[in-house]
Amino acid sequence: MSTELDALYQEIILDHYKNPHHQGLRDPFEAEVHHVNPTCGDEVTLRVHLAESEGTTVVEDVSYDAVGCSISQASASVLTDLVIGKPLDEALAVHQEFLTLMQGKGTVEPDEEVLEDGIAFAGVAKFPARVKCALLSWMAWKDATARAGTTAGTPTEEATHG
Amino acid sequence: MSTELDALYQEIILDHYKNPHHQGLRDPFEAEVHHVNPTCGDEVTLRVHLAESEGTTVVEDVSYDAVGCSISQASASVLTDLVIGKPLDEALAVHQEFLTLMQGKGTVEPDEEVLEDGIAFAGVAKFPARVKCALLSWMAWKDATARAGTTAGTPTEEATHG
Amino acid sequence: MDGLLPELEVVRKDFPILERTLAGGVPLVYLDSANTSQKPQVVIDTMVDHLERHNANIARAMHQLGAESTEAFENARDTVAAFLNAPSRDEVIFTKNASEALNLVANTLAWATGDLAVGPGDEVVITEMEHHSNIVPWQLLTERKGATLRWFGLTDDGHLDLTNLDELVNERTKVVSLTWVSNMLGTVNPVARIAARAHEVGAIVVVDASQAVPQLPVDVAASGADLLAFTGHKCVGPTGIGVLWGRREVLDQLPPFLGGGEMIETVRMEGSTYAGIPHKFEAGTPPIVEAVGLGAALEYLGHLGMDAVHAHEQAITAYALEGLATVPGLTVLGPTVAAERGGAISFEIDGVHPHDVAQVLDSRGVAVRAGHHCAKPAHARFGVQSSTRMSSYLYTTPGEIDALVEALHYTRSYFKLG
Amino acid sequence: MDGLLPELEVVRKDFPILERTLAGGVPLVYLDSANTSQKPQVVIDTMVDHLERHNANIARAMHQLGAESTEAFENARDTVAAFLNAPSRDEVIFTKNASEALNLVANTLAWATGDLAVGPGDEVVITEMEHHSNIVPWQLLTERKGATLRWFGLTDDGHLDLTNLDELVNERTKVVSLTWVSNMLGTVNPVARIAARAHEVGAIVVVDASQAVPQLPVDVAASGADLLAFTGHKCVGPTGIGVLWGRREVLDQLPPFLGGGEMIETVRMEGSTYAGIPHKFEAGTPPIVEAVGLGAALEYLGHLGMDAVHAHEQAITAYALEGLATVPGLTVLGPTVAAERGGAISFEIDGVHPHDVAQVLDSRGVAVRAGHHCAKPAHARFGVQSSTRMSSYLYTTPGEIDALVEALHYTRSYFKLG
Ligand SMILES: Cc1ncc(COP(=O)(O)O)c(C=O)c1O
Ligand SMILES: Cc1ncc(COP(=O)(O)O)c(C=O)c1O
Repeated sequence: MSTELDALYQEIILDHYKNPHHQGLRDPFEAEVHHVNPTCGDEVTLRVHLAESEGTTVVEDVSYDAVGCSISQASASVLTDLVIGKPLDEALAVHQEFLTLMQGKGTVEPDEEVLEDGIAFAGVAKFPARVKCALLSWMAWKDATARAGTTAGTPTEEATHG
Repeated sequence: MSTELDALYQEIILDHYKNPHHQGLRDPFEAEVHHVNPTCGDEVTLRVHLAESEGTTVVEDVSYDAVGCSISQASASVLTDLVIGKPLDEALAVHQEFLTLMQGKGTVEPDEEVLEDGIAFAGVAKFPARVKCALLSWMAWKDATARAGTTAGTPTEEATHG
Repeated sequence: MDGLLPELEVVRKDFPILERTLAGGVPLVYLDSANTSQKPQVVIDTMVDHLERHNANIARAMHQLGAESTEAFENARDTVAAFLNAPSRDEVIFTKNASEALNLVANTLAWATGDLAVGPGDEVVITEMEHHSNIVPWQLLTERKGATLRWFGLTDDGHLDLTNLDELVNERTKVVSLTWVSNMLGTVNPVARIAARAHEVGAIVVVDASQAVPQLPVDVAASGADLLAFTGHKCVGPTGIGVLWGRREVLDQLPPFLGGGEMIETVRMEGSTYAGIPHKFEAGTPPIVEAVGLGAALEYLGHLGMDAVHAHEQAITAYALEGLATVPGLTVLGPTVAAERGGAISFEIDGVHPHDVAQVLDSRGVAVRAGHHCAKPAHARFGVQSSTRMSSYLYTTPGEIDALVEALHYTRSYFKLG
Repeated sequence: MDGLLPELEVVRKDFPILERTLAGGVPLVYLDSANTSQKPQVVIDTMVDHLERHNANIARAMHQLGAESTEAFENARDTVAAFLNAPSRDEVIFTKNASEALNLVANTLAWATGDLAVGPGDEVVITEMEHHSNIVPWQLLTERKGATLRWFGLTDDGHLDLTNLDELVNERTKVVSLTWVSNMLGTVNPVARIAARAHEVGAIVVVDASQAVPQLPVDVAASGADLLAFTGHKCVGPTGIGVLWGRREVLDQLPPFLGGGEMIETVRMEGSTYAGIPHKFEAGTPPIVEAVGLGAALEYLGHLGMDAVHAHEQAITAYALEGLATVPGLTVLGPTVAAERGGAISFEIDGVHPHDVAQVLDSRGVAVRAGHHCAKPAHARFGVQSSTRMSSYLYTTPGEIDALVEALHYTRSYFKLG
């Protein structure tokens, strides 16, 4: 049974959980969202700061404040590692790749080139109840990014949305 | 199977069904009620006329207008035969006896002295779905009598009640 | 006979109750399927397996049993969505029966704001052939909100009278709610045509598909309905489960119905926010094993093929209409052409009250319904207080129809009608 | 150990699922019974027998199957009435779950007239330890009617803070609704005392007995409740069935809830009249086989004896509290004395999130719940966002508690907490 468990709680995940990257809420930001997992109550407040650089939109910063389990916390940390500094297009592609991995019920082979530490979540995909934990901050980021796109340049306080 | 059926459809019942006694709505009356069997839609409108005679209340008249199956129609006819002209106390005792018979699931031996033609309904008690048919007018009479008691002397139009 | 389900005798073996004998050793001839259908073994076994091996609460339970139970429940939602050709599984809401589904709509409309709000001057349109479950909710809504209830009348041959369609459905109309197939008259209504008019004036269309889903291939996307209700127990599923399907845009606009566990996003004493569809409308522990049973039921129907089920129903109905025509004094209420109708056939016999008909039939094992079939206004329209109704389903044989017809002849002789 | 059910091993054999093994061949240790209970064979068999032999719609069906089905359904109502010591069987209303029962009350109060009407200036009082299903309906009612929602706070040891009872429940109070046994803190509330105060000021008392009925002998007549709700699946019955009991005088005053078949007296297009209780509140085809299953479940509990079930729960709870106290960094939320509480025990472990606790436990076959248990405000009161909850029932053994405690020690070591 411990092998099953170890597949879920990869060392990488526990490391991110204990030492989360890019934690805390920072200025400036164009959009802030608050997402909740209604099943268990895990919550994340997440801000996105986009910038224009040489004609492309770049994810300048993603900052967050989250309460939740190891999986949801580590996933937020990995998310920020993967998207901060990337052109928005590329970041969205990474998002799609992570989504595909999580919804694959354990049948999708993760691409380390794209997902880096994110590949540690491959084991999570086998635990349907935990997929929501892993996706919480990713969904929040997607939502915030969409809102930032429409309100670019004007920091906003957004209503709760799940 | 026909014996079962014949136990239900006693000759007496079919006779009353074809030639119902005391049918029609008559004046005077102190109370009129309208009862419905919500399951099948059978309906009866029933009037009661009570009179005081030598210190006792007497059931002077019971008149009715009913739509329904053979059992419910015959039962209204038998009811009127049994209660019209009786002192109210006695009529209520007959009512109780009929009720006991119908709710006895076929285990109660009917008393011909008291129930007369009503004993033909003994077979109905074995058909739970038909007990309601047999009781429709009896319940209406009880209700009307109670109302007539409280409003004695003042004919009323009562609200629908089931 | 053309059109019958292939291997009908094998199909019948799937339904354990059809082997029953009744009082006096008489075999069961079940012709009350519009009231509730019988259940195939696979539905019962699926429920038993769930209760014996996978039982747990859903969503909230994270352990293995919880994951299994959740998966079984959510798979049932997928099955329903696929069966109805729903654009999204999230549009499938589990209720306890069709009545709750219809009330959910009427009840949430009472609290809706914006476009969907119903108030004085607004009109809701139903029809005179509705089941009480598609009448009373709208009476309550319109009475409570000061709106007006209007309805389509019926023609003598049991169709909707659409001559005043354009007047009846007008700019004041907020909702048009109608049955797809009548449970009393059998009539199949032109839902798409009426929906087109309703959409022209901006009304939403609610379809009671309680009798349609068991009998017809139903495609919600093509139907014209904005919301559609049906009930599990009439389509070989268990009691305790019904479905409301609705277009996402409409469901999103409706306020919550029942409040409680599972329908929330977050709860504070000072106020709460709600989950998205379908959970917004599924407060509390849902009918889990019932949804799982419904999933198995719809898979069973899908396996037979709804076209085949429909063809069977049509063949049996045509045969029954012929047989009934041989009974002196018998009048069918509703269309007398099988192609215009579903499998519920209500009729009267001169000189015998429907209860008495049903009673004699029952003594011969033939189970039919007598009464108003929860359609009092439709009975009133035809000047009758009640009727006898036979209703067939995919397991009905021509031999059973023969038994019915014979029993009806016997009934007349029993009551000495010659 | 004193107080355990006699022949516990024999009782366990009644529950087929307890034989299950999970991933890796690990046996199931089911400690999530406050979420949903497991079902004894007799409940499953009774449902199967009904579906395979007696299935028919009720009341309206007059044939033999209809009579059998109706009798089974109405017998279940008698069983519930007897189990609750209800003054009348008519006071027992079948719903789909406890959530629907509670919403039925809040929802019909929204349309009540006369004494029961709720409007601006009126107050509804609940508590901070309610399940969301006893919070959200009252939020919706008070928001919609412009009334005010108030609530009892909690003491640090997880009891209701009754110091302001007389101020909180006052002449403006129309309804007091509270849980008998908390599903999160386990606390058993002094229902009778609060009800006495509520009745002093003319308020009606609604009791959420979802966790009480499975565990305690419940006597509605003596409880002080005017209305009381519980849910079938938590007391060894199936999903899809719940009960609202209410005093006749109160139920008679409430307007109808859902409209449709069975709840009517007569229906005309222009307006309808309604049946008396219980039918007035049971629109549509009820959860028939589920009610029959619930009847079998309550008979099973009655056979064991609710005093014995309660004694078992107390013994196991006391043993569990002892065991949990051996786990370093573990804090129990709610009373730590078995006599003051029911069998649901929520706790935190320093340094491990409840999801992660539950996950490790699950890998060892121990099924518990992690999250807010549909009691977010109670969690917020104790400054936590979620917790782990173990909940025992009549089939729980001391050995299973040992397995839990051992698995908790293992969890700490797995997450390297020494
Ligand atoms: C105290 C309490 N109230 C209400 C409920 C709701 O019950 P159901 O989900 O069956 O409606 C529950 C269980 O979920 C509960 O524990
Ligand atoms: C046309 C129609 N609508 C609605 C219903 C109500 O279904 P249920 O009783 O399952 O809610 C029925 C069946 O009773 C029906 O035939």
